[in-house]
Amino acid sequence: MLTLLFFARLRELAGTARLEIDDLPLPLPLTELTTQLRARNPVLAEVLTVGRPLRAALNQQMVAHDSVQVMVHDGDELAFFPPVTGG
Amino acid sequence: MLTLLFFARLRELAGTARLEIDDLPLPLPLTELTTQLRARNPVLAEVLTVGRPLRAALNQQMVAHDSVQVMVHDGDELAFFPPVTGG
Amino acid sequence: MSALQPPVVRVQAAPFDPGTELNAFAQGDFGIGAVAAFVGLVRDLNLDHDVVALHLEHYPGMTERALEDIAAQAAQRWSLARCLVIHRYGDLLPADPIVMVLCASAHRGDAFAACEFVMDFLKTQAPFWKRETTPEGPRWVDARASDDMAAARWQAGRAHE
Amino acid sequence: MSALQPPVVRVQAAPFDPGTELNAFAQGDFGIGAVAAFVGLVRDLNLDHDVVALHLEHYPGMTERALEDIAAQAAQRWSLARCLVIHRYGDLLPADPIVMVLCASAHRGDAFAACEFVMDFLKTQAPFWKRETTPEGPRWVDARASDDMAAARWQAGRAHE
Repeated sequence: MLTLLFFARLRELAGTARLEIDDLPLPLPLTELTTQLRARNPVLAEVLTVGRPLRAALNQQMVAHDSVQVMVHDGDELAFFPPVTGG
Repeated sequence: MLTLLFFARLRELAGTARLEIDDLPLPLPLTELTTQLRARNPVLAEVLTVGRPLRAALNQQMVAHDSVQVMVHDGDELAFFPPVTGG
Repeated sequence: MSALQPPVVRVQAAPFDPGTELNAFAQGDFGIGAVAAFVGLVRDLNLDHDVVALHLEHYPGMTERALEDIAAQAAQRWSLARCLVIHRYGDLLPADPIVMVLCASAHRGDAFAACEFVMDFLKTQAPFWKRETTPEGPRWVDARASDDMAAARWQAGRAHE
Repeated sequence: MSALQPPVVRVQAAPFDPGTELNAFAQGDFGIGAVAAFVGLVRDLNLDHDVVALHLEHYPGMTERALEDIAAQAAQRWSLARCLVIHRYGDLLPADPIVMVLCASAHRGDAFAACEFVMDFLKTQAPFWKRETTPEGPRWVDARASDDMAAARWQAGRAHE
């Protein structure tokens, strides 16, 4: 199972803070996973629109969301959010 | 009249914080004035020893004590002190 | 040189008092000669409109990890006796302190550099998102390119060292 | 952007409370988003020996002028809403605050740079001299070459801008 988290504007667009998905063929490279999520339904297609300023964290560590080297495994927690604006 | 002030270690060496001198042919360039002060007596020769790390302020503004462009006039306040160590 | 205490990170909804934190920070270590501090405050202006309140969303768990990681990097890069990072989340009002970073060292250069380093990476790495309440309604604050540039210059290794 | 208040300089024998100064500093201006602060403390160690007390001699009159001039330069070079410099003279004990510099701005880059600039020039331009009391007797503190270098890099125009 993969846990998806959304924050800030992406949480509002997704209509939820959390999605659990258990029918993906994990492990997958993050780029491939994102592509499959976009194809999954119009809401995720909108949330993960290509060109949107997007940040991702895998198991609470920032990762380059367009990296082919980042692998997502079963049991992982994957978060998508806009560029951060704290401080 | 010229007012000379000494601070910190230089004040201790001079044995005084303040000297008033009224027999110098002012105005003089600071370098020439310092040379004349050295020749004046052994105490000032020691306080203003060549090679000692020395700082000077003319009328409460830092000046390069070895500059030929700094002119000392009658009525000025001239201070000699070691490099500062505040903060 | 003072012994390094592990960096301390506090992420909290409750207000904090910058003056109290500053005064408590260096106590008990007579080898500390320099404390650099930064306090970030809620501004009432952002891009021309009046901000009446601010909501700060965060990513519980990751926030603490990200800040601890940034503080640990600072402690590795500079000679620090102590390092403290406090960051609020939730609802805030104009002039409320949002963030405070404190770095103590024997000498000021290390304290200044570490404090600015922590702030620059916090701005681009710590998962917080500001939503302003304005007379025209709520509005998510956009990230600023200048924050990315501020963080990037530490990698280039030119400034502050 | 907030209106600039003229820099304030206080040279005093009396102790001051850094926390109280920090909390009072930004009050009343809701456009201030960033406060950078520096506190210099008396250390008990300097070049291997124990310092039990410190006497800080200064040049009354010139001290205020030098600090005002440094703060004015900072206010000219960066966008500051407020700037405050407090410096003690006379007798101090280890852990006593000697100096505090506070710079407020809309954005943190200006606040940090101005605060460090003021400290770097204060260290080489403000007429103070430290005499430590140690178990072996009193000792004048020597100036450090690193302070001259810290001030010089602002002229080279490379760091912090």
